[in-house]
Formats: sequence, structure tokens, C-alpha cells
Amino acid sequence: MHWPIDLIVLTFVIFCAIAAISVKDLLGTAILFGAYSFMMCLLWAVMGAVDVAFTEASVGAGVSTVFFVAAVFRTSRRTKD
Amino acid sequence: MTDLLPLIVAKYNYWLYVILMMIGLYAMIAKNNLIKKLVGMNIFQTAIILFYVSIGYKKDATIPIIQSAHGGGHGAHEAAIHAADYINPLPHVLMLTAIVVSVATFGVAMALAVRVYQRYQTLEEDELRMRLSEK
Amino acid sequence: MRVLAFIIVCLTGALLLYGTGEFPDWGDPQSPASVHLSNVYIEKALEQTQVPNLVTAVLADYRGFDTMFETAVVFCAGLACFLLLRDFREKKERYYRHTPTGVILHVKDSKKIIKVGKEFAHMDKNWVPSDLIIKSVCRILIPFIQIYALYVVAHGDFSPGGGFQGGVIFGSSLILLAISYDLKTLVRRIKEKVLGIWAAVGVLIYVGIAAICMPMGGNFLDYSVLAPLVWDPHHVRALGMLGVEIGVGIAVTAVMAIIYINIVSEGRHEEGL
Amino acid sequence: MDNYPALIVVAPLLAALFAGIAAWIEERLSYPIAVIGLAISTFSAIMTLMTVIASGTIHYRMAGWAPPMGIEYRIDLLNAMVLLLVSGIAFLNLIASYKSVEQETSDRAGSFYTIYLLFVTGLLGVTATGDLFNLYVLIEITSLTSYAMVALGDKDRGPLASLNYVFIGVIGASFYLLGVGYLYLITGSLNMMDVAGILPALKGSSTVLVAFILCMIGVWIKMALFPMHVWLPNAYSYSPVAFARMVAPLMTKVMVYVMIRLMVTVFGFEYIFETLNIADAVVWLATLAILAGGVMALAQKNLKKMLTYIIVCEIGYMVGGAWMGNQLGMTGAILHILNDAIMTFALFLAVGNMVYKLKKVDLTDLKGLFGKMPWTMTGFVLAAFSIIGVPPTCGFFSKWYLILGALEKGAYHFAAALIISSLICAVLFFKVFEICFFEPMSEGHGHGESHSQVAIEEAPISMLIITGFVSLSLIVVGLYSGTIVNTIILPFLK
Amino acid sequence: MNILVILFLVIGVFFFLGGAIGIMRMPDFYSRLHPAGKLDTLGILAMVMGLAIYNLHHFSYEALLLSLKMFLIVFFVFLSSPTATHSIVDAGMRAGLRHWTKKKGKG
Amino acid sequence: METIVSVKPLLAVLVTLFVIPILVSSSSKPNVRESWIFIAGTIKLLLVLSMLPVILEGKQIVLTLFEIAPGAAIAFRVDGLGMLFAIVAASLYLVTSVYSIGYMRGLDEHGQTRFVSFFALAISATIGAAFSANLMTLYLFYEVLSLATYPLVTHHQDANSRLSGRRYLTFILGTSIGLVLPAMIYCYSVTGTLEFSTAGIFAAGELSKPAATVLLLMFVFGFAKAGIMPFHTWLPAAMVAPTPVSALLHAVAVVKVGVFSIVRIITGIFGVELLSEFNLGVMVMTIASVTILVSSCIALSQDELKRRLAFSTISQLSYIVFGVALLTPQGLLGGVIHIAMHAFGKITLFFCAGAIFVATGKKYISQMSGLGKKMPFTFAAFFIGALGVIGLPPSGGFYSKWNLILGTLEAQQTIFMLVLLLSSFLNAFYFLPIIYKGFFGKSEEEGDGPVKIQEANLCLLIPLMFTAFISIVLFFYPTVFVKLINIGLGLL
Amino acid sequence: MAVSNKGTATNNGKSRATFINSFFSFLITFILMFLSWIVLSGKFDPLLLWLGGISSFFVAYYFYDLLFPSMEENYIKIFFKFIIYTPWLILEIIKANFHLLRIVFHPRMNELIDPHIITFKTNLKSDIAIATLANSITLTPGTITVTADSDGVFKVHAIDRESAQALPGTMLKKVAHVFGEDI
Amino acid sequence: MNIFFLSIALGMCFLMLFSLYRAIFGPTVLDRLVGVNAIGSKTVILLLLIGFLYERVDMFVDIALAYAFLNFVAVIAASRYFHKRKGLYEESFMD
Repeated sequence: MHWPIDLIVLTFVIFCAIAAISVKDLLGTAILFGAYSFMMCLLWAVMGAVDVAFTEASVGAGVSTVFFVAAVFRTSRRTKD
Repeated sequence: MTDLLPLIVAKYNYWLYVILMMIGLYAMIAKNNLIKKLVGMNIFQTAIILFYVSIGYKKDATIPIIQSAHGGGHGAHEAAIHAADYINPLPHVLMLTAIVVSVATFGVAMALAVRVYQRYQTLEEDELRMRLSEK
Repeated sequence: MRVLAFIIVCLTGALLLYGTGEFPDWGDPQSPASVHLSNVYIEKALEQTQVPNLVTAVLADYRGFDTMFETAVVFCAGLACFLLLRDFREKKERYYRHTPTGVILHVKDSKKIIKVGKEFAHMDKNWVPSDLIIKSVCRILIPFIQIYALYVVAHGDFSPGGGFQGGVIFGSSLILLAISYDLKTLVRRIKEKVLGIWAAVGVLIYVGIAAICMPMGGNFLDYSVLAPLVWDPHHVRALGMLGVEIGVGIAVTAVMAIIYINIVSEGRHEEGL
Repeated sequence: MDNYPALIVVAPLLAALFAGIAAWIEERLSYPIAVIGLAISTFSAIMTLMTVIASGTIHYRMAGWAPPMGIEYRIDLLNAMVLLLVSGIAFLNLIASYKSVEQETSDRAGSFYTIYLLFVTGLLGVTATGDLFNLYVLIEITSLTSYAMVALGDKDRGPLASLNYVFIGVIGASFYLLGVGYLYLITGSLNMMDVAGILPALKGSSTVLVAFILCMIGVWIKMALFPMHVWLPNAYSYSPVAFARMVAPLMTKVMVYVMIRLMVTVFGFEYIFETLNIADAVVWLATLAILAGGVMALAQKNLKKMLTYIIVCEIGYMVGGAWMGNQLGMTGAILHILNDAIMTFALFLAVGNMVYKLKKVDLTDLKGLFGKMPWTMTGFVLAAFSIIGVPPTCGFFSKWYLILGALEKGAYHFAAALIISSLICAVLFFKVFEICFFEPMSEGHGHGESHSQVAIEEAPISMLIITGFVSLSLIVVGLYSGTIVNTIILPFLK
Repeated sequence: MNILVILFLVIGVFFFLGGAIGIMRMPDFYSRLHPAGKLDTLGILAMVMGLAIYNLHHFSYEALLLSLKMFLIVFFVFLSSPTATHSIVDAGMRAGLRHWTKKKGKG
Repeated sequence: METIVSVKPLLAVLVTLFVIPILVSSSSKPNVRESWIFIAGTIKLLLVLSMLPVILEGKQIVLTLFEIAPGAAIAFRVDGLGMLFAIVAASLYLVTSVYSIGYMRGLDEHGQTRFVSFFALAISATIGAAFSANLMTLYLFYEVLSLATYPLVTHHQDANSRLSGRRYLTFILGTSIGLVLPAMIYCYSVTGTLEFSTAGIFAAGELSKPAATVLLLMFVFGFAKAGIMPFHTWLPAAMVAPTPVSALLHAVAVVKVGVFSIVRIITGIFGVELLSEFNLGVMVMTIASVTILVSSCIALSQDELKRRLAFSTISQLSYIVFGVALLTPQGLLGGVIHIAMHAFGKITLFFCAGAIFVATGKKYISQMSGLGKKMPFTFAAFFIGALGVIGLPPSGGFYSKWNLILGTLEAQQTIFMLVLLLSSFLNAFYFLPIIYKGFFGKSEEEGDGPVKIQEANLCLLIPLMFTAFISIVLFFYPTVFVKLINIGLGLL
Repeated sequence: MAVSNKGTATNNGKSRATFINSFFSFLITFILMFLSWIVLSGKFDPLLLWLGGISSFFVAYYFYDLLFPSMEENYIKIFFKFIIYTPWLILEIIKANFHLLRIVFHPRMNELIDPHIITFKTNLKSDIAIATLANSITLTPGTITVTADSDGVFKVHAIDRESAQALPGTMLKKVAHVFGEDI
Repeated sequence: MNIFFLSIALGMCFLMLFSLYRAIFGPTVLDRLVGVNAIGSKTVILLLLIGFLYERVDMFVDIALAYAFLNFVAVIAASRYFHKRKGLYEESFMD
């Protein structure tokens, strides 16, 4: 029943992951990483893991991204790769 | 073609988890920037979570919260509960813990990255190595 | 390095793919993982623990011991961030803002101290006036986020969520406060000391509830022996879980705030984002 | 009281929390709280060990649920021994650390003790638990605390070393978690005994094989077996002394314990040595680890670093012994867990005393130390002899069993590596001794009688007493190793 | 009833589609924000409305509260979405991003 | 064989160990310290002697302390051989401690407390080795001895002693870990025991000839303290140590432990029959002979007295190995009793060298012309000691050499008899000139020395005269030792 | 809020007024919180209600000054006015959204749009009013508030001339009416 | 009706692709931010739809709500970065 959504979102997730590690700007990485977490959350929800989805939503989309941005704020956006 | 689709659906999650994990691992090993590595680390951990959650999924089953007729409070268990109706909760439990662990690690790692930057003014590994060998 | 990494990654991937060969299909209800243990949980949990959310039941009761250490991990992370980054040293250069006029004073002499009060406020190089729109909207939102977070903590038994999620959301409400106003506001409202103590107290609630079971005659974490202490002995396990979730929520809230504050200000507790 | 098994782990955790609270309210209270917590833990460990020896394996059900559903503490002889080892060493080290913590991290001592106790909790939990996933969580506690501690030690290089440690540590833990996932997928259970009961039916499954390999790689990374050892030297040598003294002897040993536990209890010898044919390769790896560790140790100029490479070398001993696939080798490996923990502890205690007085311990800083710190050096010498494998000290006896095991299996290369590493260690330590013994101190050196009149600047008495106690226990444990083998290890292996 | 639900949902999807196309087609960052910030907001409103109505299919007390809860999302989005949009625009301004103008675009 | 369980062997080992803390705590009061040493030495000797009657009755004293593994315990067993060795070591320790008081104070050495402490430790280990019941225990004390002597060898803490110490350890520790340990473990893994027994521990057919050869070679070379030729260089190097060390340890305790171990290996591990069967005695004898001859020749060319003595020691040690390797009763007797005879002879010589050094500061033979006239007692003792080493009557050395030659005849190894004779000749050749020079040579620095050369102080003089005396006594009354050996080897 | 009775007795009326003010804002916050708790929870279990009460108290106690910093304004009136304002706003939003949709789907989009920034000043005083206006502007398509400072100066990014011309216009009047301020 | 929800959900997924494109290829960081913000709003709806697919929407509303909150926090945090650190590409003036 849910497999089409699962399939599509999973593919998006892979895109996001690749993009997140290949962007040449750490803030961009942070933002894409947030997107990656959104997708993941969706994926968990699709698979019926509501608690995991909730946690991923709160952690991945929320605090993780904020920590990331905070760290980038205190360090540097520069990255060579 | 008709045989292929069920096969893909049956294993798609497992294959993609491997790919995701490879992406994460590659980033952790090959990337030059420490924060990039951290992102790789997180992707790696998420891949594992994906794996576990995929284990737990059951076709035609609902989320692992027992459905009571009127949703009413404690102890309302009228009908017998069939295991096949609910998704396996155990992997979810494990992954909750794993997510928490990963966010804790992530926080500490970020703090470390800030410290490293304070000290060396860079996060690139090759530059760090250069700084270290200077002394 | 890249080639080596690529080889390692490919080897690992090949190994994992090799392992997937004998996996049961995705979503197969008859896979070993779905029949051996989980059936017992699904069928017995409501009866034994009176908690409809199976995940919570397993998380806080059957495998409550894991969760206890998970909370300890969170506590540990907060403590680690504090230890690593907190910087108690006096700053040499200080900036002050004259609030009525908005004039910024830059004091280089460390001995000269301007009294901070209504007229003058501390600031630092990163200071920018906080955005009015964000500020006023967040002002309205934050209490709602908080009540929602508390709701999530309290309803861990019935709906998804629980201590950890609620704690994180509460923590992000504090972070939002720090972002929309400034970090000083947060630190002034909730003292660092309070956060530190609460982080420990939260875990302590968990461990305490678990440990009290031992002198009561049960095993560690065995909530059922607490029945004489609560008003509703039939639901003692659910109540035990609720208590535990509250502990988790407190600890996680405090820790998230600690981590954010320390990372964003490099441990100086000045201006953040 | 039947709750000793839980108390071993919970006492330090509770103490950690109270110490954490005390750190904010009245920092001086943290230390006594920590001491009390660890004392209770040690006492419980002793009681548990005695119970286990007297009446066999203890099954402790957390939350009162029967094993496959709930988490179980399954304490057999091996567990009990390692538990006592961990809590004992942590306790002794805590007593010895008061002064050095005061010196190194005076402004946040309370938090230091909290992290310290959490670390101990993690190690104890890893040892006591009978659940595969619980093990992972506890491994993460130990790792997280060590990350913090490593960064706290050396202000300059600590954070970077720690960050690298984070990366590798996470990879290790994640591999382990993946392995557990594969196991869970194929068996549907997480309890060690339960899994062990199901596995024999799945002998030929590729999933089990991959699960096994993943678990092993994870544990190896965590224990720093040779090619995955890169994080260890920096991490351990940059951490604060009070912590290094505990992490160095315990962390890797506990991981070796985990490996043995997985091999003996979960997968079973039959599977590993009869179905799979990788034992020879692993023994070769261990041989390489021993040699590489020794050679790299030779190249070091800093005492702490040198010792960390020796740890790498010692890990090779234990892995090799465990993978011999015979009783003698396994006996040697288990005995070496005990012995190596004690001797590394003794070494690091002595080094801690030196650091307390000298601040840094490059080899050139050690000149004339025999005159300056005779007691510390005595402890150091004894520990060094133990590492080399000089008979009355315990290091010899485990080496004895290891070589016997190697001979029985016909792994002559491993036996040779053991002997060579002994020689390398001898060279290493005598290099140190020579510097301490022959080279005059940098200030006011003279000849003849002036040597005996060197002002003795010893470390504080609390540190010395512990150093002396541990050093003596090296010999005592060595002499009683027959008893240990007969009462603990052999019954366990049967 | 179902027709109403379908109508709302289709309208919502239509708004979202507009947002998506807008994000793709608009020439610069500032103008992209217009569809992203607003069409999506309205899309959410429409779709939640549809879903809430569908939820009231089997009317009960709980279902009503649930629909209210859904509207909480809308309330929230209406507060937060413009703020977020404004915040992003402000960020762009402060970052010194120049906005696209017609002349420039043509020239 | 009747056995008695007693703690006496343990006490005999520990008594000098227990005194160490007292020594350390009384480091500021030299007189107290030295009296403690003396008391401990006396007790030790008395303890050893108190066991003598029991042993002479043909009984054994056993004591098992720690069961490490089946067949490899930390255990003591006092038999004839051990007793012989223990008596020699304990009595000479007492003598040496008197001597070292004189020597160390005479030279005003630094770190005297450290010195005496490690000395006590070393002698404990020596006695322990003598009383070992099995190879494990023997190895244990062997290693302890190696390490305890290191600070003694490098006592001066200068560059020279550093180099020597390095060489000392390299050879002693390297061989024991690299050769003895694997060999021992191999033995254990084959037989499951390490207990010494006169029949050997190997059951029939357990050991092939090549294996036995390799194993024996590993042991013989591995116990490098015995100074078999390629691994002998540590001994001359160790002569940088203060003379009491050289005297007691490098003439008696350390080197004899090495030899004693080889004796134990040949008689207790392999067993005489096995080795005879494989005809391995000849191989060992050949090695020993080479050592004897080559080191004697090197000794000839040494000018430093102590080095000459060292090389002499190397050759004399090989006599013992040689004798044991003959695998005949006479040869065994001769070899083992040479432990005692050479001990008394050589220690006398070292004492004399030390006394000369203390009194005159001279180390080289070429400087010693005419000293005999000023130090007549010393040189007389030197003469007696030299006789003992050469093997001429009326010294004990004659007795052992005589038995050795008989042994070679018994084994019908005429060539080796020639080796013995030749080496005795060489011995005479490198000792007698010293004596000749001392008594009849012309003093070089007659009159211009500011200090008048005279005999060393009594603390030095008495011990050396005493040992010289004993050396002569042993010529006339070797019966106790002979009996002990016969009991020990089961020859009776 | 943590002002005790003792403190107020000795002080003059001003502090008493502050106390009452804060108490009222506490009370309103509490009620609001409790209401949202009920909406969220949807269960009327006594335990949960108690927990809701405690939670609301907790939030209200610590953060009463966030929602209602002072009692100067007549909140209830504003609230009702705001309710009236909302449908108009939504209508406006929908209207304007179609306008935006037209732009988006127009094949020659670039000709339709003409982004530019306009600045205007209002006399709005209170932060809330400014924020409301700003958000309303943002929500009505074609325009996004870039900055709005406390002096009432607005900087708005408009996507085309047509949207820009509508500003500030009716919306300002409505908002001012809601918050009872002059235009 | 479920089929309809599923197709709507798939349509949303398809629309997400556009936002994803902006998030991945957006020329500037802020474009990515816009993309992510748009993804966020779609996800909220998707979550609700999944809830209907599971017929347990009461459980999914919580997630959607939390999601909306936290997306907001993240976006605010990311855009606040530019309030403090000026400059789109290069490093700011700090230290």
C-alpha cells in the first residue's frame, strides 16, 4: 500500500544525502541536512514508525540543524570539498 | 518486467540502506572537512536506523499503538489483539535509543569542532595536519 | 586517500549486500524479526502494562533499562559540551550599549566596569538588534510550543512521542527564545546553574524511580512493586512510565539548552545566533 | 540482598547524578559522593563474584521481565571477574586521582567526577549485560565520556584527537549495531542466550556470517586492533591523567571481553572455528598487531605515547589468544584481560605520578627520576617487568598460557611474535630506565655522593599508596594466577 | 461530502503546484520566495480543511477535537510561515543579495 | 624418596628479601644497616645449614607455594644439588657482605643502600634458584636475578656502565626470553610438566632427536649466565661493577645459577639416559670445550685484572657444563663439585683484585709489579685462589679437575681430556705471571707515590683470607659436597 | 509573578498594580494554555487533566510575560476585532494568491513581474500591531515585508507594480483598527 | 478514497521534487533555504495524508504539528545566521 511513497521518498533521501556531502558551503550542508532529516521523518512515517518519525522530526529537523548552524556560525562556512 | 517490480519492492529498502551507508562512510573517510565528516557520520547512522525500521515494517499492518474502539483512557482492551495487525515495535524502540545516541554524539562532536576551530582557525584536515607539523 | 576510501566503502557495501541476499522480503509479516519476540510484545503489552502505545511500553518498561542509559547518554552529552566549551574567563574587551540612545561603547580597559542595568546592557561584536517581527511572533508561539511539548511528554502512553520528543521540543522552544530575542535573555531567564541541575535531576528522577523498586522488594525498574505508593494500583506500570518520561523530558530539555548555549556562544554565554 | 548485580551498575550512575548536582551547589561534595558510589559498586562486585563462584551464574531480570522480553543481567564467572576488575580499578584510581584532578581541572572538578562515574557505569554495564542492544547503548556511554575527557586533557591537541576518536568510535559502534541488526533480523531476538539458542539452526546463512563479521569489526575498531588502532595513541595520551589511568587499562580490555563474550556465548566456538575458516587470518592479524605495536612504540619520544602503543601490542595478545580456538589460548586471553588491566593501570599510575610532578613526560624529561621519585619508579619498574613478562609478575603467566595455546594450535608465528614483543618491550623499558637511571638531572647534577642527596620529590602520599598497592598486586595476582585459572576461567570455559 | 473533500484537496494540490512551479521558474531569490511562502501556506490551508472535513466523516466528539487540532496546524503555519519568509528575505538583504529587476533581466 | 614438607626453603629465600625494607629505612645509619645485613646473612646460612642433615639422610624437603598450572607450580624442593649450591652461595654471601662493607666504605661509593638492597635481592633469587623444584620456578628466580643485578652492574651510573648494563641485559634477558622461554613452553606443551626428575620428563618417543638437539641447544645457550661462548660477552662487560658484585655475583651467584640451570636441564629435564641415547653429550661438550679454550686464550691477552678473571670464569664455567655433559657419574661429580670449588677459588681472586684496587687504585696487571711485597697476605690468598682455579693441589680445584679427567676417561673421550689438560695449562699461564710479577716484579712507582701502599683494611682482608682458607680445606674434606652430589644425582 | 503578599502590603499602589497586571496575564496565559491542552489532548482523564493543569501553570508561571507583556491594552477587545479581521484577511489572501498563480503559470512570466522594493511609514506603535501588519503584508501575495522597525517604517519587496500599489492601503487601516491605533 | 489519498500523496511527492531541485541546485544558500522551507510545508501535508492512509490520523497530527514548529525553528536559525554574519559567500569580519 505504501510502497510507492516509500520508494520515491527513499530516492529523494539518497539525492539529499549526496547533495549534503558535496555542497561546497557548510551552511548549505546544514540546510540540506535539515532537508534530509525531513525526508527521513517522512520515510519513518510511511513505514509506520510513528515514534521514530516524531523523534526524527524533533531531533533531525529541529535541534540537529540548529546545532549545526550554531556550529557553523562559530566556526566557518568554508570547505574545500 | 512483472517479476521485477515485486523484487525491487521487496529489497529496495535494504539496497538503498546499503547505498546510504556507503555514502556516509565515504564522506567520513574521504572528506577533508571535519564538519562534512560529521554529516557523513550522521548519514551513516541514519542508514542504520533505516535498516532497523525496514526490519520492523509489516505489510497491511497499522502503527504500533493499540487501537481501542473509543480511544478511551487506560485499560480499555475489549477485542483480542492480533500480532499481525500491528507493526513490530521493537526496532522502533531500539532506533529511538539510537537516534538519541546519535544526536548526543553529534552535539559533542560539534562542540569539539568548535574547539578545534578556536585553536587552529580551520576545519580542513590537510590544513590541520600542516598546522600540527609546523610545531 | 579517496581511492582507499572508495575501496573500503565498496568492500563494506559488498559485504552488506551479500548479507541482504537471504533477507526476508521487506514487509514480510512472517519474517523472524516479526514473529519471535515482537508478537509477545504486541499481544501482551497492553494487558501487562496498560499502555496502548507499544513503543512506549517497550521503551519504558520492557526495555526501560536501555532507555535509562539513553537518558544518561543525553546527560553525558550536555555535560561534555559544558566541560568542553564553557569558558569562565573574564573578557578583556567589553562592549556596552546605552539602551535609550543605542550608542555602543567599546571598553578596552578590563578594569573599567560599567554598571549594567536599565541604562546600559552588555553586548558583543556579534550584536545586532533583534528583529521585531520575529520577536513578536515568537513571543506568541513559544508558550504554545511549550504547552505542546508538555502535552507530548504527558501523552507518551497514548500517542507517539514521550519524554524525549517532548523534551526536545521544549528545548527548541528555549532555543527559539534565544534566537528571536538574544542569548542573554535565555540565560537570564533560566540560569546556567538551574539548567545544569535540572539535567541531572531529570535523569535522577528516572534512576530514582527505578531504584526505589529495589528496597520495595522488586527488581530494579520493576514498577509493579510501587503499587502501594500510587493511587491507582491497577495502572502502576503506566504511572511508572509517566514518571520516567517526565524525568527524561526534564533532562533532555535542559541538555538541549545547554548544548545550544555553549555551542553558539563558544561557552562565553554572550550573543548567539 | 539479591540486587547486587543491579547495584554494581546503578551505584556509580546514581553517584554520578548526585555528583553532577553537587557540582553546581557545593563542588567539594562531588568527590566523596563519587568515592562512596564506587565503593558500593566495588563491594557489590565482590559479593557478586563470591555468589557466582559459590552458586553459579546469576540471572538478574531488569524490570522483572523474563529474558527474551526484558533485559537480563547474566553474570557468570567471566563477567563477575571483569566487573570486579573494572570497579576495583576505578575505585582505586579515584582515590589516587584527587590531587591530580585538583591540579589539572580544578575549576570543573565536579563535572569531571560526574563524567568519570558515567564512564565507569558504562564499562560496568557493558560487562554485566546479557542483551546485545543494551551493550551498544552502554558502549556509547563509555565512548561519549571518553570523547569529552580526551578533549579535556591536552588543551592544544586534545580536541582534534578527540574528534578523530569520535569518527572512528562511531564507525565502530555503528558496525556493531549493524551486526546486531542483522542478527535481530534473522533471529528476532536480542538476548544473548536466546540468540545463541536460535543460531545453530542457521549455520550456513550468509546473514549470520555478515552479522558476525560486522560485530567483530565493530568491536575490533573499538578495541583498536592493529589496522584500526589509529585513534588510540593520540586519544589516550592527550586525555587528563586521572582519566587516562582508567581508560587505558579498562576500555580496551572491556572490549576484548565483549569480543570473547560474543564468541563464546553468542556465536559459539563451533560456528566460529568449524563453520568459518577465518581464525588463521585473525591470528595472523593479531601477530601483525603485536609486532606493529611494538615497533611503533619504539619510535615514540613521549612516555605516554609509548605506553599507548604498548596497549595496541597487548590487544594483539588477547585477540590472538581468543582466536586460537582452544582452551589454553582462551584461558590465556581471559587471564591477560585481568593481568593487562592491572599492569597497564600500574604503569599509568606511575606515569600519573610523574606527570603530577614533571608536567610533561617526554623521555628527555625523565632524567634522574630514580633519585627523585624512587617509589614511583619502583612501581613503574614492576609494572614494566610485568609487561615484559618477567616471572613473578602476572604478565608472565598469561603469556605462558598464550604461548601454550599457540603451540597447541601450531600457530608458531604467534608464539614467536609474543616472544619478540617481550624483547621489544624489554628494550623499550630499559631505554626508559637508562634515562631515568643514568642521566643526571638537568639542574645541579653532580657525581658521587650528590646522587644520593637528590631532593626526593615524590607525588602525594595517596597516589603513592595506590601505586604501591597495585604494583604489589601485580606479583600477588601473578602468583595466584593458578588459582584464578582454576576457580574462574576453566569453570567458565566448561 | 467526499466531493467537498476532493475539491479542497485538489485546490490545495493546485496551489502547491503553483508554488513548485514558481520556485522553479522565478528568476531570482526574492521572487521565488513569493510562491514558496504564500502559495504553500494557502495550499496547506486548503488541504487541511479538506482533510479535517474528511475526518469528520464519522462524527464524534474525538473527531471534532482532532479536526480542531488540525486547524491548530493551520493557525501555526499562518503565524510562522510569513515570519519565516520575512526572515529569509531579511537574510538575503543583509547578505547583500541583489534582487532581479526587469531591466537587468532583459539586458 | 622420602619428602618432608617444610617452610624452611621459603624462609631461606625470603629472609634477605624481608630485610630490604629495613635496609632502606635505615639508609642514613650505615652501621645499623650493615648489621642488619649481617644478621640476615647469618640467619640465611643457618637456615640452609639446618636443612643439611635432612638432605644428607637422603630425604628431600618440598614446599609448593602456588599452583600456576598442573605440573608447573611455584614450588621448592631441596635436594643434594640445590643444597650444595645454596650452601656455597649463602656462606659466600656472608663473607662478601663483610667484604663489601670494607670495599664500599673504602671507596666511599654513592648509593650504598641501593647497592646492599639489590645485593640482598640477588642472593634471595640465587637461593630460590637453588631450591627450585621445577623449571618454572627456576626460570622465575633466574629472571629475578638478572634484573636484580642490573642496578648492581651499572652501579656507577656513568656512560661506561650504561653501555655495559645494556650489553648485560641484552644478553641475559634476550636469551632467557628468546630461547629459554619458548623451549620451556615447548617442553611443557609436550609433556605437561616441568618438574625436575632424575629420569627426565620426556616419556619415551615423545621427543625426536632433532627436536631434542634444538631444545638442548636452546637451553644451553639460553641460560646465558653460564657464559657459553657466543653469549659470554656480558660477563667481561659486567666487570665495571664494584668488585663485591663481581666477586659474589659474577663468580658465584649469577654465573653459577646459569650453570646450575644447565645442570638441572641436563639431569632433571632431559635425563642422562635420554641424552646418552641421542648422544647429545658430545655436542655440548664440544661447545663447552671451544668456550674453555677460546676464553682461556682471550684471558691471556687481558691486561685488566678483573677482565682476565672474567674470562677465566667463562672458561671455568664451561668446565662445569663440560663435566655434566660427560653424562658419566665421575664427570657429573666433577662438574657439579666444580661449582663449589671454583666458587671459593674465584671469589678469592676477585676479593684480591678488589682489595688491590681499594688499596692502590690499580686495575691493570701491568701496574702490579712488586705489589706482593707490600700486600703479602693479599697476594698469598691470590696464589691459593689461582691454584684452585688452575686445579692444582692443595686446593679444592684439584679435586674437581681430577674427577673431570676421570670422567672423560670413563666416557672414553680422550680428546676432551686433552682439552682439559691444555686449558689447565693455559690457566696456569695466565695466573702465575701475575703472582710472579706481584712478588718478584719491580715496583714501578717506588717512592714517588704520595700514599704509602699497604694492605687493605681488615674488612677486606679477612674475607679473602677466609675464602682462601676454605679453598684449601675443601681439598682435604670434600666429602660433604660429594655426598650431596651423589644424593642429588641419585648416584648412590 | 513571584511577588509575595507581604511584599505588596508594604509597597505602594504601583507595585500592587504591577502585581495585578502580571497576575492577570498569568491567568489569561494559564487559561489559554489549558484550553490548548484540552484541544491537543482530546482526553478527559482526570490524571491528564491534572497534568494539563500543572503544565499550564508551569508555562504560565515562567512565561506569562511572553504572551501578554503588559495589561495596558484591552486584550479581549483586540481579540474579537482580530477575529473579525481574519476572514477579510483570508479572503484577501485567496484573492491575491490567484493573482500570483496567474503570474506563475503565465508562459511569459518575466514580462509580468517587476520586482522592486518600496518603503513607507506608518504610525503604528505597538510591536504586535507592526508584526501583524508585516505578516499580513507578507501573506498577501506579491509583497513580502523585508524589514519593519519599531518606528513603523516598512520596507516591502513587491513582485509587480500592481501588488505594490495596493500598499499600505486598506490593510493598514484594518490593522490599526484592530489594535486601536491611529493610522 | 484511500486510492485518492495515495495519488494525492504521490502528487505531493512529485511536487516535492521541484523544491528539492531548488534545495540541491539552488545557486545560493538562501535558495536552498527556500527550497527546504517549501519541502517542509509539503511534508506536513504528506504526514497527514499518510495518517489517513493508515487510518490513524490522530497519531500523525502530533508529528505534523511538531514538524511545523521545528521547521520554523530551523529556518529562523539558518536565516539568523545572515543577520549576524554578513556576506553570502566569503567569511565575515570576525576575528
